Amino acid sequence: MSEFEPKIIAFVCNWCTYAGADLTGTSRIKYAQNVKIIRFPCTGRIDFMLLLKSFSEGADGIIVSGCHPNDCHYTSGNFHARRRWIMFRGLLDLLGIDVRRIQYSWVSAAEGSKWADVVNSTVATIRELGPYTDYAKVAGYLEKEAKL
Amino acid sequence: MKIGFYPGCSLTGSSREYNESLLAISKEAGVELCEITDWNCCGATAAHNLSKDLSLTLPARNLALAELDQMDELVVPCAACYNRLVMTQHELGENESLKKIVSEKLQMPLQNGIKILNVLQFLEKHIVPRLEQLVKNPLDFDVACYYGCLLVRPQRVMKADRFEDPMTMDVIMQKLGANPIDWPFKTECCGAGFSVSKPEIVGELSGKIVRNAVDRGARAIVVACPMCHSNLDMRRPAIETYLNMKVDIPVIYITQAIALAMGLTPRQAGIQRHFVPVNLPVNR
Amino acid sequence: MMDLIKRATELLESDAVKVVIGYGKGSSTDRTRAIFVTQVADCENLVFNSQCIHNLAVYLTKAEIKKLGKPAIVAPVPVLRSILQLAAENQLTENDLVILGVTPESQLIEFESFAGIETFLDTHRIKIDQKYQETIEKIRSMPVAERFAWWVKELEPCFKCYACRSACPLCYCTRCTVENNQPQWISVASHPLGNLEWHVMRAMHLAGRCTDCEACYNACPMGIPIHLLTKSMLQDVNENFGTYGPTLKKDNTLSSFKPDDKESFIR
Amino acid sequence: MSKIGVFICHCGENISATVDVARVAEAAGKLEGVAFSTDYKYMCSDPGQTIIKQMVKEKGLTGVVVAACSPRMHEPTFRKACSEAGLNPYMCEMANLREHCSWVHDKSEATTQKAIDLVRTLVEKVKLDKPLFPIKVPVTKTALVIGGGIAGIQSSLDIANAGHQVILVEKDPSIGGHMSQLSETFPTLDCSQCILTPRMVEVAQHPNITLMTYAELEKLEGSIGNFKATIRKKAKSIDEKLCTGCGVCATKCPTKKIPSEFNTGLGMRTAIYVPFPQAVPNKPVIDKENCSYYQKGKCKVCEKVCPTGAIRFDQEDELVELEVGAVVIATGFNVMQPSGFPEYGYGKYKDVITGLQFERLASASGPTLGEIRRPSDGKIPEKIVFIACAGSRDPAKGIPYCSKICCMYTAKHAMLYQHKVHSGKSYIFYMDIRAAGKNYEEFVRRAIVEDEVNYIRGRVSKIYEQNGKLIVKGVDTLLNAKNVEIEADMVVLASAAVANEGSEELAQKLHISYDAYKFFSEAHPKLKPVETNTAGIFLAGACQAPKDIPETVSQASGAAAKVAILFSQNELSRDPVIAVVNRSAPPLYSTCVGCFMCATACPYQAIEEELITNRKGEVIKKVARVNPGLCQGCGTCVAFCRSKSIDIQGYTNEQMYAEVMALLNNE
Repeated sequence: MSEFEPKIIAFVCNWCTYAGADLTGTSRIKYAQNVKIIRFPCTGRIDFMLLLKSFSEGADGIIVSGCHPNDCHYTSGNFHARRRWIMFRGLLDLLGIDVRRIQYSWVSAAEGSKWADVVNSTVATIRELGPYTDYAKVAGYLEKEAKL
Repeated sequence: MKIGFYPGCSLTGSSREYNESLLAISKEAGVELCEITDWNCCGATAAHNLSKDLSLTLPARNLALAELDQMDELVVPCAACYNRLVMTQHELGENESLKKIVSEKLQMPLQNGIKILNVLQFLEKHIVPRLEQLVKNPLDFDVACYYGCLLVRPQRVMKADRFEDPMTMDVIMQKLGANPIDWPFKTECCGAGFSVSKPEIVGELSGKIVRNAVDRGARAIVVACPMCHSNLDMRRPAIETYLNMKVDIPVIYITQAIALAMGLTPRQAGIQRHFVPVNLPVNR
Repeated sequence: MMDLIKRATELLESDAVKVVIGYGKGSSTDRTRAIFVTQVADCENLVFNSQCIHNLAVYLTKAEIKKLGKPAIVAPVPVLRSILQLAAENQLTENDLVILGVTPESQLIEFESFAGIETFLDTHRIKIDQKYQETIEKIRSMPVAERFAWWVKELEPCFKCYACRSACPLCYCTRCTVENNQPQWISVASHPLGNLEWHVMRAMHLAGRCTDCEACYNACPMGIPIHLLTKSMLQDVNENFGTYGPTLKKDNTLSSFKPDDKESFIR
Repeated sequence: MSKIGVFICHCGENISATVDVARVAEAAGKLEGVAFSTDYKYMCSDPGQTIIKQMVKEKGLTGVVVAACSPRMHEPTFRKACSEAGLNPYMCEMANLREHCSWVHDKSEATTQKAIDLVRTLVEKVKLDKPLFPIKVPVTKTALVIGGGIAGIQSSLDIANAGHQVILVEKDPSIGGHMSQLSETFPTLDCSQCILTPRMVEVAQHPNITLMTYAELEKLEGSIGNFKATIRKKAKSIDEKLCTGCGVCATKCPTKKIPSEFNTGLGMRTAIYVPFPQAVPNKPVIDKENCSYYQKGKCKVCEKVCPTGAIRFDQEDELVELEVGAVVIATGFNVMQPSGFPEYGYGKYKDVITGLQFERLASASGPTLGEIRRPSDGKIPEKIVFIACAGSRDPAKGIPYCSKICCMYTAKHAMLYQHKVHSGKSYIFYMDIRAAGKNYEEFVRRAIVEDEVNYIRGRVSKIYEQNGKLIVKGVDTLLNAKNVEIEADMVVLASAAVANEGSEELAQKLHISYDAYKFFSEAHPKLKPVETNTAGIFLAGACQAPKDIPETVSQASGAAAKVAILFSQNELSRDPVIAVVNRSAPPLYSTCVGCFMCATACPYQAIEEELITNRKGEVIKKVARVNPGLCQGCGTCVAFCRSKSIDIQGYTNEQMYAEVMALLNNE
């Protein structure tokens, strides 16, 4: 079996991080294939249930990224998101859902190289942590169900 | 009050008077300095030209030892040592993996959180607050405070205020009753790098500094760095050759100035160890 | 509790309210239950004692009870907190109900306005029991995998009866996320994943709203310590945003923010 | 049953070089609901778009996924193509195979697999897309121009001459900006005032321009075509209608020793003042901080002497609300106060001054009436040193960028000095001479050759005073790096051009982004240099980056043109990507329970209360409703709604959910 390739899903806002990731591309900065982006209008739009669902669907890691504070295209979406993640993170941590598997970041439209860093360092972290078998085991009941 | 203390080689050799005066005034002020057990070379000047690892590991060991001794503050009077220790703390602070490597090399844990004080920061924090009671013989004359480079550069790390025109020493000297002159050579290069290899360059660079201090009527040059001191004091012949005139302005460590102001004997202040004789109007 | 009965009687007689939501004798001597007094004659059934832990506020938003007409509600501190939160969430207005507050010293104290409740509650702040804080600390100190296993096991008995939801005064949605199957946010079956998702969702939806009445826990037939989740959230709110307990201000923790909210985990 | 068409673009070789496009197309073809899939060299080219249109018609496609570059690049292109083929444009989505895949990964199986995943994800999204229709909004054909420097003046005049209304807001008592402070201008050495003042007057007299001086933007709400701006008109303490600008008040005002901003502190002004003789409007304001009446409660001399009784001490700041369709920001720049240069002794030595101060010394209308006299003792300096790059291109001073104008104006300064002080000697320390521009290099040559200015390539390490002279210690890097010391009488620092103070706050008021140095960011460095990333807000002049006058003027006209284009339509169509609160059959009407937490979360106050009544008109339910005119589509409310009653078109819960499922399930 070859090296473990983590499955990482990225939830990013359209105005800063998505554009930042575009800049990573136009600057031809290379990063790992493991991360795949889903585009949201704003970090404020990102529902915590989507993060939870990602784990049950087999994600080993998650990136959530948007505009720096004060730079939100919608002025305050990222502030709301920040509060949501503070609370959500505390809850997950209490429940023993490994918070190290979720990387939050602010990546502006000008930070193409930062995006590459965020991706690569997250991939590295998740490689170190290995596949998220704990959660997969729990989610495993889904397949059982399907088989019945 | 107990504070960690890293003397480094100079204070045990060429600039013992610095050490003596520092310990003397600390004692007066009731501040106890405890030397790091088994400290080693800070790697100044040589190491960082040879190997980056070495230049970080040497100071790092001292930091680690200080942590073992449970010090949360560390005074490093020698400006060169101070510079190396702070640079190391900074670089390791910036780079987790580098820190890991180094602490593995040391086979010691390294929090890297200790507060490193240079002599001026130390004086400001622990001596100055007590000065008022302790100053017996105000120094009533003009002095030129000379900072040199190591205490203020590189700015991004040292975060010295007004690194082109620092004031901390001037403020302390004022508190001793002296009148620090406003002069432009506070941070000009004394040529320390060439102290051994090309003394004539020291002659020129230090010469300009000394000359300007004299021209502006200073009775003494006050320093806080062994390198500065040896160049302005020990290299006086080279200076005089360059200026081609006799200059007898003494060069004293700020700690010595304080000692004198506190009314300690010149011997306690280590005055007698200088090349350029120190005779200042300190009434006692 | 004579004056409670007296006041209830007045209210019903004067037709100021149609129903008095209060506590009555339970199935055994050590229990009480909610009763809905509509007849003056039944007022004497009203009791109040230390066993009255049931959060009656939950009935204020239930359609069946609303049908009965304007209520008076017997409201010890936890109920008052819920009422205030419901008010902040536009679910109650002051002339919707008569509030027969009961102080911890079992004194009857009637509230004319929500603002009155707010000032009263300022002197009766939510405080999380030392013992709970310790439990939460203990859980947090476990290694992450162990913690996870612990919770999976704790939640294992849950069979999704939703008693926690029906008992919670703040779970008044007409359609709960769990009933939303487009998309199916929460796997409905009561297997570990479904249970986990359900309780995470519930806790998040109560973040900054929960008033720590423990109704959910008391209602749970399997005694699952789900209140630990909401309690720990309350602590988080307090530590991170300093807001604690219900207020009339429309500054619910998750629908408001401060530009300088502090966090340590966003790169 | 959806029929999706998938079109994979090679983008020349940009994608196909690292992604096996044929395989992606093949894989896409196998996806459920995909009716057609192909790959082509340039999807965005005309033939490329034709393929899409044909297939939409032939196969009766219900949705289209174009897997090519970033949607931020070509989404409009392909959506247009689809609508031309009769498919609702919002049924077309893009998978970003270039910026997010081929350009950031090497050729490999994993890269192709990722491409397939991205396509599959977007296919699932498109399946759930619903036809959307643009929201029509009317355009208010009035422009707000912020800043009355040359940039603002130019923009205002151009927009006004295009026949539209302009409101020009200037924070100072007069328009004119930095250009009005300059003496002569490079490379022609014609007098700045002479070319500027006519424009200022034109602004004042233009029927389409409303001028608001001594005023600042307080708040900006709304969006392109329909902004609502709140302007704070600071109290001038005079009745402008009555004031004739006779100036008696200023001559009689007893408080005379206030450093004049216009003369960069080299001259003095009174408390009631007109900043400079050619000011527009030429009517005074009272500077409350320095007026002895406002400070000590007595004086009122101006009131006594005013022939028309125009003084109004009780006047207060006034807030005016304006409806505008577009905004041009022309707030200009500032020169770095070189207090960050203890080594140059600025502030310590009177005769170390900034370039802008030198402009005032050289200006005929300046404190010395154009004679170069040093501030300390009014002597005419025989030796003068200019230091280019004082701060600029110096990361240690936090300014790594080039201020662009200094090379030219320093050359100009030296020239002016030589013209005025024939016996004088001038030296310029420089790093490089950057004289790119029409007739610029020639200009610098003239300074060197004709006016014998001494250019020294090297930097200055220290300046200090010694017996009345300024000793400038520097290095000449050309003559085998000799140290040089010049005993100068005066030193002029070409201090860096920096963003104006408060530009950060302004950017946040306007919701536009700014760079690391607080200069406002253009939407695209090459192709959208005057747009910001907020539609309807444009940039003119040095607020975007340091610029000289010709460049500023051309950008200002560019911004004006953009505004004119916007105003050429009566109606704008806005993206229908907005939130909606669901509605359902009675008795439920909506799953919304009316907790209105969405309302507290909404940044645009777009959430309103809707009362649902029965036939008898009794209110049975209060639910939330989104005002489509105000909603900008951030979706913050959606993530809040516990009962999932709000959703956002184009990014619905179902869609985002489907995307997650599709992205993660690639077996």
